[in-house]
Parts: sequence; C-alpha cells; structure tokens
Amino acid sequence: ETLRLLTWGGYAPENVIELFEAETGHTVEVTKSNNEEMVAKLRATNGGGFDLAQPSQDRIAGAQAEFDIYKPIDLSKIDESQFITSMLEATKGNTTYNDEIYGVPHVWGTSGLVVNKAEAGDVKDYLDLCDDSVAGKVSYRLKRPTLIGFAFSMGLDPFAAYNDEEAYKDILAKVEDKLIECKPNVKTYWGGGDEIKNLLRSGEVVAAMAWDTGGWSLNEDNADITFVAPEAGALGWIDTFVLPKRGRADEAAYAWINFVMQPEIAAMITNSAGNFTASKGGDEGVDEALKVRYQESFPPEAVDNIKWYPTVPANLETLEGAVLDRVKAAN
Amino acid sequence: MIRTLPQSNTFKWTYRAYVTLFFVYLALPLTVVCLMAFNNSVFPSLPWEGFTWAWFFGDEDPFIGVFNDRSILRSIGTSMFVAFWVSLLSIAVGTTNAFLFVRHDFKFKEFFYILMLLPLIIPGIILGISILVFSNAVANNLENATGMWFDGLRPGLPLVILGQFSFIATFATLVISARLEKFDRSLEEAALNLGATRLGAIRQITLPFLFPAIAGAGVVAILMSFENFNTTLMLVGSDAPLTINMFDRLKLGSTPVLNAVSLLLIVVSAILGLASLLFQKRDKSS
Amino acid sequence: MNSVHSRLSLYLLFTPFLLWLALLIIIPHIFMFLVSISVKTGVREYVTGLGNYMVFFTEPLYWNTFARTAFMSISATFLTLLIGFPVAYYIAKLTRGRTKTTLFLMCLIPFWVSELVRTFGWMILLRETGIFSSFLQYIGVASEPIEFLYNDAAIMVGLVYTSMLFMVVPLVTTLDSLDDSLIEAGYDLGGNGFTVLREIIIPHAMPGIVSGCIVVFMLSLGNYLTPILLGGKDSLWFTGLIYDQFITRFNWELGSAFGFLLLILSSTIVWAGLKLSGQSLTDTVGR
Amino acid sequence: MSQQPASAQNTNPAAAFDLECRNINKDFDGFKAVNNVSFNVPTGTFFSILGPSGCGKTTLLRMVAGFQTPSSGDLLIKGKSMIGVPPNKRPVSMVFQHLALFPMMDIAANVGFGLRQRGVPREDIAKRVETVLERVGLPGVGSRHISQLSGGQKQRVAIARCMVLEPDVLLLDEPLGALDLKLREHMKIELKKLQSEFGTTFVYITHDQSEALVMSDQIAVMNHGEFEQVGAARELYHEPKTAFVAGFVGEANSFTAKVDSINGDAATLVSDDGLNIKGHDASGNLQQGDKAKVYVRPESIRLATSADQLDNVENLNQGIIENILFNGANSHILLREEKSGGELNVAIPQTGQFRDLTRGDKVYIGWEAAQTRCYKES
Amino acid sequence: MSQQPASAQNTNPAAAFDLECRNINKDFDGFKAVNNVSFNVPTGTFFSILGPSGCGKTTLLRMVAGFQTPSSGDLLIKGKSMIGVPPNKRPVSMVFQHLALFPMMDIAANVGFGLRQRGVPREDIAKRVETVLERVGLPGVGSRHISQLSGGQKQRVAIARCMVLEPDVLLLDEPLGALDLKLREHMKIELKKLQSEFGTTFVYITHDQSEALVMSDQIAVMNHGEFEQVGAARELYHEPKTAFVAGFVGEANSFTAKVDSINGDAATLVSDDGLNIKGHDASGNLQQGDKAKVYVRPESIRLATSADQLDNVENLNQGIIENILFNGANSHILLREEKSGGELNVAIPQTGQFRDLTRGDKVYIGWEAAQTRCYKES
Ligand SMILES: Nc1ncnc2c1ncn2[C@@H]1O[C@H](COP(=O)(O)OP(=O)(O)OP(=O)(O)O)[C@@H](O)[C@H]1O
Ligand SMILES: Nc1ncnc2c1ncn2[C@@H]1O[C@H](COP(=O)(O)OP(=O)(O)OP(=O)(O)O)[C@@H](O)[C@H]1O
Ligand SMILES: NCCCCNCCCN
Ligand SMILES: [Mg+2]
Ligand SMILES: [Mg+2]
Repeated sequence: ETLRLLTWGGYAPENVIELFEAETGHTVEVTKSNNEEMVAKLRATNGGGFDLAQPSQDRIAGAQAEFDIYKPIDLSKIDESQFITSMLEATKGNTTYNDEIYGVPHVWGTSGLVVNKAEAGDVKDYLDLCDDSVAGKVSYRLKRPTLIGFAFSMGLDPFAAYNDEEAYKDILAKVEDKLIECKPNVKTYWGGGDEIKNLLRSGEVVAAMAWDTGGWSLNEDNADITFVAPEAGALGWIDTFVLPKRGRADEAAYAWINFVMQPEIAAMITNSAGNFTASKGGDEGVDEALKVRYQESFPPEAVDNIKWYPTVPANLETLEGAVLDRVKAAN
Repeated sequence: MIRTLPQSNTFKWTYRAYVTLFFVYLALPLTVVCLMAFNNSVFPSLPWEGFTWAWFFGDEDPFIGVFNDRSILRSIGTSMFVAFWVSLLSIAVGTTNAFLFVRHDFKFKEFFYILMLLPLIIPGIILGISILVFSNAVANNLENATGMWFDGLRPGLPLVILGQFSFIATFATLVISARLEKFDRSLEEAALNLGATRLGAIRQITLPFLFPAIAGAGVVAILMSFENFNTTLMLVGSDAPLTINMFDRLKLGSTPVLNAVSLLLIVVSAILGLASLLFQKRDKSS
Repeated sequence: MNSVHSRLSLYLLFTPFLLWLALLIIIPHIFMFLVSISVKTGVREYVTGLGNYMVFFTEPLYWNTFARTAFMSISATFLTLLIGFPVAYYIAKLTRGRTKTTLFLMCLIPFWVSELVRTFGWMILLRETGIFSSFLQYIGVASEPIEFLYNDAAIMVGLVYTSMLFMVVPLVTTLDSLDDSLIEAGYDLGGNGFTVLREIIIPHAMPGIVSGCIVVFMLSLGNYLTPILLGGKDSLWFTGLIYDQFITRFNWELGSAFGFLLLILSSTIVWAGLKLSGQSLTDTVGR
Repeated sequence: MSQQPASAQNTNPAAAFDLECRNINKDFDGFKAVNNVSFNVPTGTFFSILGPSGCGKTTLLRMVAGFQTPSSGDLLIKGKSMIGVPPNKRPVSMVFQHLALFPMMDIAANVGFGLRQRGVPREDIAKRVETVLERVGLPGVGSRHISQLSGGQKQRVAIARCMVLEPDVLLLDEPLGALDLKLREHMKIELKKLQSEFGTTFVYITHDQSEALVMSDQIAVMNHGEFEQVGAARELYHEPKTAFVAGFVGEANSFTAKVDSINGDAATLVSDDGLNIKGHDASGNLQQGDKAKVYVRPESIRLATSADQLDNVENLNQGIIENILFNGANSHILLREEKSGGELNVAIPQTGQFRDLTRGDKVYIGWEAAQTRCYKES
Repeated sequence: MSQQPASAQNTNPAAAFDLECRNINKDFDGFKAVNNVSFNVPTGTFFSILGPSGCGKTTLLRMVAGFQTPSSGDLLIKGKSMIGVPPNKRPVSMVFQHLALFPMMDIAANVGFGLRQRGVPREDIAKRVETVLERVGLPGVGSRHISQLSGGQKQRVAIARCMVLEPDVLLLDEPLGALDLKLREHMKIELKKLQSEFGTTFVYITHDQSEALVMSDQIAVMNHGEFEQVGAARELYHEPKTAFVAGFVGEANSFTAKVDSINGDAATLVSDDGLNIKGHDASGNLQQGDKAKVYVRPESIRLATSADQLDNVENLNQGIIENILFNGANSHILLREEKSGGELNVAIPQTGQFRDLTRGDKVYIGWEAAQTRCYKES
C-alpha cells in the first residue's frame, strides 16, 4: 500500500521512511503542511486524498464538528503501551467528538521566544518584542498562537474565555490593539520554520516568537541564539495522528503510527524535527546536546508554566481570522 | 526611429545602453538563482561559501541533492504527467476549436468567440476556486445519491489537469487558429480535386500544414502547465506538481536544492523552447 | 460546400468546445456565485443571502485591499508598458536578421522558467543579506545592510519582471507589422520623432498595447506568489485574501464572494480599458 | 493561333463535347452569380471564359469542379451528368489561381498525389510522375521542393499534377494572375503549346482579354453572370455582338448617340456632344430616335494632315493633339475633336509617317462607317 | 506627350535644375548599388528612371529623399546641397510604392499631416486640404477612411498628401506597381496630367518601360547601378545607345552575330545560326570579326506574300508561320526563319491586310539595315 502522509516538516525524515518501507513493504508519500492547510485540504477533498494526517490536537474536534473530515481511531489497532500515558489520555480527551476518539499524540513542543542574546538579551516575554530596542528586527507569525501568546503576556487568560464568546472578543480586541501598535517593530511576519531560522541566522531578525525547536537548532551554529520560555509561559502543543475520513490505506496508517512510536524511531524523529515525542522512552536515544538545550530553555518552573492548548471551539477561528486580517491591514 | 533614418550618436548610444540594461534586468534573477545552486551553504544566499555539486548529487543530510530528493523527483514526475495530459487535451480541443471558428459560420459566433477568450481575463485563482467549488458540489451530490466515492472530482491530479486545461486550451486555440487562418483553402480543394476524400484531404494536407502550430501549442502548453501555480494551488490534492512542492519549500525556507532544481528547469525549458523555435524556423524557411 | 457534411462537422466541432466551455468555465462560475450567496449561520447551516458581500462592503480592510490591488496592478501595467515599449520598438524596428531573433529570444528566455523561480531569484537579490545589499556595502555606498525586500517596491519589481514577456511580445509583433515606409512617410512629410511616435506608431501599435496591457493587468491582479513572497507585512493582495478564506479560514462562502468581486473588478477594468482605447477583445488578446 | 470553330472538330457524335452546361444557374441568397448559362466545349479545344471581376467566372468554374452546386441546370462531362457527383469523383482537374501546390511535399509527391489517392502502385506512380514532368519540360526535378522553383516552373508543375491523372477536362482559374508582366507574356505562349501537345480540353478563365485572345480557340465573354457572346478571338474583336463585348474586348473610343436615320444596316447618328456619326447597326434592331452606344477602335481611325488624304471614309473630322502617348509600336494620340470637344484615342500607325506630330498640332481624322459599331442602349 | 528637351526650359539659370546629382555612389558592404550617377532634372519636368529589378533605382531615390546617405557624391535641390540634411528638412516629398497612407487617420488627416507638422493653423489646413483634394479630383472625401477608396483614388490621395506641401520635387517609387492592369493604364495618363497641372518636378522610378515611355519628358535607363542612357522616350526607343537599352526598352528580336565586314556605319554580319544580316553599327566601334548583339523590332519587320512586295529592304528572308498571337491591334506572328531555323516575332500591321494568314503559311519578311541595330558584345 501507499501511505499518503499529510504532516509537518521534519516529522517523517527520509531515514525513518526507508526503515519503514523496508520493514512493511508499504511506500510513503509525504506532503508537508501546517494546521490550517491540513484542515483546508481535507475539507476540500471531503476527507480524501490522504491516509494519515497530523494536525495539532486542538484542531480536531472543531474541524470534525464542522466538516466531518476524520474517521474515529480504532484503538485496538494501536499499541498504546508505546505512548506516554498522560499524553495519550490528554489527547484522547481533547479529540473526542460525539463520543468517538479521533486522535493520538505524536510530537509535542512549545511556542515561545527565540532570541539572539547578544543583540536582544532583554527580550523575556512576548510583549518585549514590541520594545524600541529591537525595532525593525522582530518577527512572529500572524496566526492564532501569536494572539494567544500576547494575551497571556498582557495578563489575560484566553483559554479560560474559549467558551465565552463575548469575553473572548474582549480579549481579542485588546490583543488587536497591541499587535497594531507593535507592527512597526516587525520586520516581516514569518510563515515556515526554516524561514524564521534563516532570518535569525542572518541577523536580519534578533528576536521572534517561534517554535522551540527552531531556537535549539540555531543554537548549534550560534551560541548566542536560543529558545527562551517566556515569562507568561510557553504555549504547549501536541501534534497528533488522525485518519482522514476517506483514507484508503488504514492498515498502512496504523502500521506507521506503531512504527514511529517505537522509542528508537521516535528518537530519530526528535533528532530531525527537534521536538520530543509522546513515545515512552523516546527521549533516551536523543542527541545529548538537544537535551541540554531543552533543559536550559525549560527550567522546572518554566515547564510547569507551559500553557497547553485546549480544543478550539468551532466558531472561534472566524473571530480570530478577522482580527488577524485587521492587524495585517493596519498601518 | 528606424534604421534608415539618421540618428544622433548620443541618442543611438543612450538607447543601446537602455536596452542593455533591460536585458541585464531580465537576466539577473535567473543568474543568481543558478549561481547559488553551487553555493556550499545550506542557505541560498550570500556569503559565498565555496563551490559544490552537493545540491545536485549530495546524499548526506542536510546536503541532499536534487537527484536524491525523493519528493522533488516525485513532483517532477507529477508535473510531467500533468503537463502531458494538459498538452494533449489542449491541442485536441485547440484544434477542433480552430476548425470551428475559422471554418464555420454559425449563429452568435462572435459571442462564442468572446466566451472562448474569457479564460484569458479570468484570474487563474478564480478558475481554480470555481472548478473546486463546482466539482465539490457535484461530488457531494453524486456521493449522497449513490453512496459511492467520486475521488476524481475531489482535489487531485484529475482536477489539476482540468483546471490547467481550462485556460491553456484558449492559448492553443489562438495559436492553431492563427495558422489555420493562413491556410489556403484551395490546397484542400486541390486535394479533393485530385481525388482525395474530405477526411483524406484534412489528414494529408491540412493537418501537416497545421503541425508546426500544433507542436508549438503543445510545447507552450507543457511550459505553461509546468509553471502554473495559481490554478493548481487550489486544486492540488496529495500529489503536488513541482511548482507547488517548491512553493511549499520556499515558504518554509529551503536549502539551495531549490536553486539546483531551478537550474535544471531553466536548462530543460531553454532546450525545449529553442527546439520549438528552430522547428518553426525550419518550417518557415521551407 | 455540401451542407449536410458541413452541418455534421459543425456539430462534431461544437461538442468539445461546448463541453470545455460549459463544464470548466461557465457552470463552475455559476456554482461559485451560488456558494457566494450562501451565508453560514452556524455549524453546517447556511441560508441564501448577500451577507458575504455585505461583509466585504462593511469591512474597510477588504475593500481597501481590493482598491490597493487594483491600483497596484494598474501601476504595474503602466510601468511594464513604459519599460517594455522602447525595448519592443528597438527589437522590431532597429534590428533585423539574426540580432533581431537573438534579442527576441532573449526576451523569452526568462519566461521559460516558472514564476516561482523568478521570484525566488528576486528574493536572493533583494533581501537584506542579498546580492544588492552586499554589493552596495562592498563598493562602499552603504555602510550597513539594506533591506530591499518586503515592501511594495519589491512587489512592483517582481510584477513588472513577471509580466514583461506578455507586454513585449505583442508589442514586437504589432510594431513589426508597421510598415517602415509609414514612418518614412511621416518624416518625409516633415514630422519628427515625437510627432511620428504620437500620430503613427502609437495608433498603429494600439491593439498590441491594449493586448499587452490586458494580459499584464490580469496577471498582476491575479498574482499570488509575488505579493506573498516579495511583499512585506503591509502588502496585502486580494488573491491572498481569497486564498486565506479558502485555506486558513475554511470559509468558502466568503472566499467565493471575494472571487466573484475580483472577477467583476477585472472585467470592469478590462472593459473600461477597451472602451477608452477603442479596441475590442477579439482584436487584441484574440488576435 | 489556329482557328478551329467548334463545328469543324472531328469527334464522334456520342461524346462530341467534353463539357456541356445546360441552363446553369447559381443563386447566392437571391443574388444571381451565374444566370442561365449554356455552352459546350468540344473535345480537345482551348475554351476561355473572359469577363470583368465579379462577373461569376470562378463560381461557374467551381460548379464544374464540384465545389459548388448549381441552383438549377445540368452539367455533363463526356455526356454524363455530374449533378450530385462529389469533386473527388469528377473526371476534371483544376489549376488554381495561386496554384495550390502542397508546400509540405516535394514536387514528385505533389504530382503523384492524385495517383496515390487512386491507389496506383508506388513504382507506377514514380514512372508516371517522371514522364509527365518530362512532358512539361521539367525532367528530374521530382525531389526538389516547391520553393526552389521559379514562378513559371511552378505553373508547369501545377499543370503536370493535373495532367498525370489524364482528366477529360482541365480547368484553369486565372493561373497567370500572380505572375509578373514579362513572365505572364511568356507563359501565355507556353500554356497554349502545352494544351496542343496534351490535346486535353482546357477551360480557362481570366479577366485579361489579351490572355484570352492569344490562347483560345473559343472565348465566352461573361458579364453579370451571363454569357454575352461566344466565339473565336477575331470574331469577338472584329464583330462584337453586344456593346459590352465591343467595350471590353480590345480598346475602343465610345460615344453615346441618338439615331438620326436608319437604312438597312447603315445608321446615321448624332453624339451627345454633337458629332455626326455614320455607323453600322451591329445589334440589328436600331430605330430612329433610339439611344445608341457607338464604338470605334483607335486603330480604325486614320490620321492625315490634309483632308484629301482620307478618301473613302464616311466619318471625317478634325482635331487638336492634346497628348502623345509614346509607347513604341503601340503609341497613341489623345486628341480633342474640334466640333464636339470630345476626346478621342487614335493609334499612331507603325509606319513612322506621323513621328513628327506634336502637342497642339491640328490633324484630320477619319474612319469608316463599317468600323463604327452601334448598339441599342438598354 | 509634349517633348521638352531640358535645354529648352525657360527658367532662370540660378535654379535651372530642381534636382542635380553629381557622381553619386552608394556602397553596401562593397556592393556598388549605385555607381557614379550624375544627372540634372530641369524644373517642372517629368523625369523617369527606368531599369530592371535590383538595378539600384530605389536606392537612388531614397538618397534623394534622405533615407540613405550617399557613399560619395553630391546632391543638390534648387542648387542647395542636401548632404547632411535630414529627410524631414528636405523640400522633397515622396509617394511610396505601396503609398504608405496612414491607416490610422482619415483622408483629411492624411493629407493634412505635413501641414500639421509645420504648425499651420487648423482652419488653413482644412482649406488647403480641401483645395488639393479638389485638384486631384476627389472633392469632399476628407472624412472617409482610407479603406473606403479604390486603388486609383488612394493613389491620388497619396499625391495630394505630398502636393499640399508644395514640394520642389516629388519622388515616386513605382507607385503603380500594386494596381491592376486596366487601372494602371488609366493612371499612367492621369499621373501625367496631374504633373502638368501642378507644374511640379516629378522624379519617377519604374521597371515598366511603357509607364516610363508614356509619361516622361526625360528617361534615364539604369542598369547595374549605372545610367546607360538619358533621353526622351523616342530617342531611347528609336536610337538606343547600348545593347541593354535596345533590349530593355520596347520589344525586339535579338541575335548574336559575328561581324563579317564593316563600312562606316554599315555592318554585315552572320548570326550564330547562319542568318546573313545587314545592319547599322549603333555602338560605333564595331570591327570585323567582333561578336555583336543585333536587335530588330517586331514592327520593323515587314511581311509580304511575294518577294517583290518588299523593295528597299536590305534584309530579305522567308519564314513559316508557327503561331499567330491574335491580340487585336497588337497581334503578332511567331515564325520560323527558313534558312537558320531561328524564331522571329513579327508585328502584324493594323491594316487588316494580313488577316487571313494562318499557321503553316509561308511568308516573306524583310527589314531595313537602318533599323537593325548592332552593338559590340562586351
Ligand atoms: N459564397 C458566396 N456567397 C455569396 N456571394 C458570392 C459567393 N461567392 C461569390 N459570390 C459573389 O458572386 C459574384 C461572382 O463571384 P466570382 O468569384 O464568381 O467572380 P469572378 O468572376 O471569379 O471574379 P474575379 O475575376 O474577381 O475572380 C460576386 O459578386 C461575388 O461577390
Ligand atoms: N540596405 C541594403 N543593404 C545591402 N544591399 C542593399 C540594401 N538595399 C538595397 N541593396 C541592394 O542594392 C541593389 C539595388 O537595390 P534597389 O532596391 O535600389 O533596387 P531597385 O532598382 O529599386 O529594384 P526593384 O525594382 O526590385 O525595386 C539590390 O541588389 C539590393 O539587393
Ligand atoms: N518543525 C515542526 C514544527 C511543528 C509545529 N507544530 C506547531 C503547532 C502550533 N499550533
Ligand atoms: Mg475569380
Ligand atoms: Mg525598388
């Protein structure tokens, strides 16, 4: 069978695919994407075109409610013992819709700040990106994590307001003002992981809101640059495995899930993607340097302070979209 | 103003300088793209870190060259597949359209001709979304009615091919019509007069005459299909043609492997383009 | 000739034409319109109405972007014409034989590669750590890196570059068809460069000019890559909005409405251009 | 030119005519392009249809070839009706105005095209093609490309391409129209020679009277879709039956005049500008008081410096030379007749006798009544 | 045609010539397109340059107009050198071969173009345009579009467009080349009339000898970039100075022959196929044993049915009629001379005396030595 995998960059490295293909006889075709595009693609294909997708756990129940693009996971086909139990249970909970479970966890990580210490040592929280000292040398994405991060940094709690539309609108209004005010500081809104790495590496950007993994991989080349968990808390995400409604290679999909959750394989993925996985024991085979960087970025209190995304209710994204559009259009 | 009119030297040289500058402007981006394909750095930008072939032949992460990059090789295959069908459909419909508009008179011909031109003034992205929305609706209805799956009507290569064909057919029609227009109908009549059947005359006389235009339209269709982005973007499913694949990579930031692909693209299309031009020229001179 | 034959072949030729036109152009647009007038009221619930269009008109962002896209596209068109005309004229009238063929070919070569590659090239050239910036520092004109990317000027450069072929080729073709003796006659009757250009060359080249302008305008208006990749944080483009609605907002209804509005915009501007120049679609792009 | 009146042909009566047209009509949406035309072309003759542009010549020829269907009438080739027979089944071949040689084939392939359609074996084709190319004087050019031939050679290839099929009738639609002057002069003679060598019936259309006059056995003069007169060249030139023929074939001075008196064939007329004219009633139906068209050829007018040099002419006038159009053997004088003020075109005899005339000279002019042809104006 | 030898013009000596060319040369990469040409065109005359295709006519004319720069030599208009003067500053106007009417303007705008360039006020332009259109016989067509005119009318508009500027010299580059036969005949006369009405100097180039002969006061015959002879039409026709002129101007039978004996101007020759010829040494330098080209015009050959009808001719031969090319007043006989077997083209006199000759008849032919022009072959 051919496994058509819709995933993030780095989650299906070539060496893993080769091992998988050799072992199972399936072939793997990878399409790299992001959360929005994954949902959009599956919506357009009505849940077809792919056999396995990897959106974040907060993007499953809402999308399922609206577009009916996934099929429930048959847990009997999954070796649950390979998963870190707490993470598996949390994900199951977050991806339940109409009493069916749609997702199991794969990779987790955080969004926070990637900072060039030599040039922008003062940047410690999201709001510091708006400081004059880094004017014109800042970047972040114009996507929902930015809204959430800024809200926390402003002392608000967006997750608590998820199910109270009015309260959430209030929060968004404040964040919108802040982001518009901050706009002159921004060099460009980045889109993909390597893009922000390029910007930081070349020195065109000195501080950014970005994924932890980006900061760590830059740290390898340039000791000044690294990931900093913001004072308001890093935003924790878990990317999952889901089965598109009309996937045709379920068997290969389950085989892939079970294959990559083996600790050795999981470690290979961590080395490639930079983020840790939900594989029990998967961190053992990970490059020591990466573990060190992780520990430097996340002292224990910072780990406790991670804000994990709850499920996004179906209508929120429309509100957020309008805000993001207005920010983008503001001068 | 023209060669035979006296011009002042200042004017002549300023004009030449301008034209030279223009061609520098045209050449510049492509040149740097090609040069950076040999930069021994994981980023396609300065500084120059030395010369390497790694972006073509490398197989060691992160120096994976084009020829070892499965997804690029696969998307080149996809692009070729798409281009083949688009070009085939386009020249088929382009040829029948040409005969329709050049050879026949019918009611509302003007109006239909303008309809035929419409794809030229519809933005590609809109062609893409309209076809997406339509096929989606048809698929939903069919699936509700029959309970079967109609994957061909969902984003994927069939839709990509149809989407590109929807506007490339117009180009093919224009190219082939232009040549058919020049065809002296008495050649066909002469063939009939010499005993050929109607279809025989078209096959032996008209089609050979049209051949350069048909081949030219085919090459143009292939080039346009290969480089199409806007329409394809909205219709692509799991198999991404090369441009889409490259775009995804470019968005994420990429190694100079993209430069290497681009260099290969430039070389191949230059050869294709030159071949088609030489072909046309040989035809004209004969 | 034989009318039965001719009817039969008319039908045979009309079938593929009609299938193509109806199934891939006309009906899809009707569907797009139908989707654009269904307004989402809740999860999997829709009503028919003009709500999506209302959103467009009540949200300044959208129609600002709309106007901006139109304005930038028209500017790009003029700029392309302005830059391309002298070159086309040079090729058509001041060279001949092999030089002419070579120059003409050289105009085409950049366009044998995809727009993506071209844009990629500009990114390498324009970025803060790119070729231009480095070069300026190297020759000492600039003391620190200069960012040329991420602004409207960069978009303009990209749009003009991408469109050049579609301006130069029709111009060369029409100017080529201008009999040199008309220009000579203009001079012979006492005209000078300027009057001959105004009274003879430009009127003659009008179909080519209009054809080039229409195509360039459409390409710019419908462009997605260039504004996205070269534009900065303020550089909104209407196609980008459409893409966003379809891809990141999952809002096909609003996206379709935007699509429809873009179609109306482009048709209106093309129509106005044709009226102003006294040309017809058939004589320009359909030549 | 050998004169062969149709009746003098010695053919068997069964197929006395290669081509017969009977009351052929062609309507284009109510416009009569060809109007009730009947004619017969005897086997082996060179038959021309001569007429001004738009008179319907091409339409007529295309009906013979089968590219157009007559609205009514019958059309027989070798006695067999061709109505309903498609063009590729008719035993006629056509040489097109622009020759219509196939540019995608070499010469041998062009000439062999018709034979290939008939399924003649390859070797036979090659042999027959070479033979016919020899007959048109182009041996061994088979492998050359069309563009490597001169205009006159192309012409001959086009004829060879038809002749190799041994058609009953060869149709030619102004085949010399595209050639330049000198070549056209040459090809006129060449074509006539080819026709008599092959012995095939030629139906030739042209609007150039000199082509028709020089080449044809029989000429039909066509106007507004109708045949005005059919006859040999000299007949048309010397005895035109209608005003149109008199004006169209050869040069002529023309007057509009009113019939003063009539006596058998002899008519006395007064032209609109007051010239007295004695002429010959060519239409045979002139009546006193009729309006008439009068034609006198430039070479029928004799010049003299004194009146008594012109004996035996019924029409004697005086004129002043306005312009001398020197053109070698073919020079003319434009003069203004004194009494009426009308302009006359007079040929200068080749004798050299009038070489010294100059503008402003007064001369006598005279012409015979017999050469003054009068037609009732309709 | 009024014959006005250049010297007879009454103009003041200061500007006796509207156009003077002095040793004009034009090299194209070593190829001499125009070779040391000098000539003067007197004010108000119609001057033609006649020569075969490619002989350099257009190149010469374009140098006069300023579209090409002479490699050497001087060029004066009304006595002023034009070297270095751009075309838009020269007091000459040009009628282009394909007329070069501006299709983007109506007729009034076309004709008014030059005046607009001079900054003439609007109303004046309108008036002058209307006046000149009247003069060329096209009153009131100003608002029509070019495409609504016939070929001849376009021609006149092109002339009007130039004449409205009152140029010193009007240059015309084969302006009749694109017209059809009948119209060309007509326009020849028309053009000549327009020239004499306007009184402007015309320099006209053509490869059609009949155009040059009919219209011009003076004709220069050009070949291979050089002028072979300049003179009035009759001079060229009756006394060609070189073999080229004898062959190019007017029809002629030509022989290559060897000089047998020479006696002053009288030459006795034997043609290559053995015909004895008595001729006139036109080049004035023939010597016994020289190879010579001999020319006899078809109308110089007299026909007779018996030898004694031909008195006074130095050349008397017999021939058999091969073909009669009937063409009205301009009919010819192609005959084969008995002794030599050569083909001769003989004009049939207009008298009607030889109307009954037919193919295969044997006739006597004779021509005078004075009309047999011999040139040394180079
Ligand atoms: N298919 C047609 N439909 C309508 N009218 C036609 C058609 N073909 C020819 N005619 C008209 O019939 C008339 C005769 O046309 P035809 O081509 O036979 O003339 P012609 O004598 O060959 O002229 P020419 O010497 O210019 O070739 C013309 O007035 C022409 O406009
Ligand atoms: N620009 C040029 N470069 C090189 N050779 C040229 C150029 N223009 C003309 N010639 C050559 O000069 C010669 C004379 O050309 P020109 O056009 O003057 O001839 P022409 O007498 O006008 O002929 P035609 O009657 O065919 O118009 C030709 O052999 C031509 O090939
Ligand atoms: N390099 C891969 C990073 C994957 C990030 N997933 C992020 C989800 C954020 N909502
Ligand atoms: Mg015709
Ligand atoms: Mg010329």
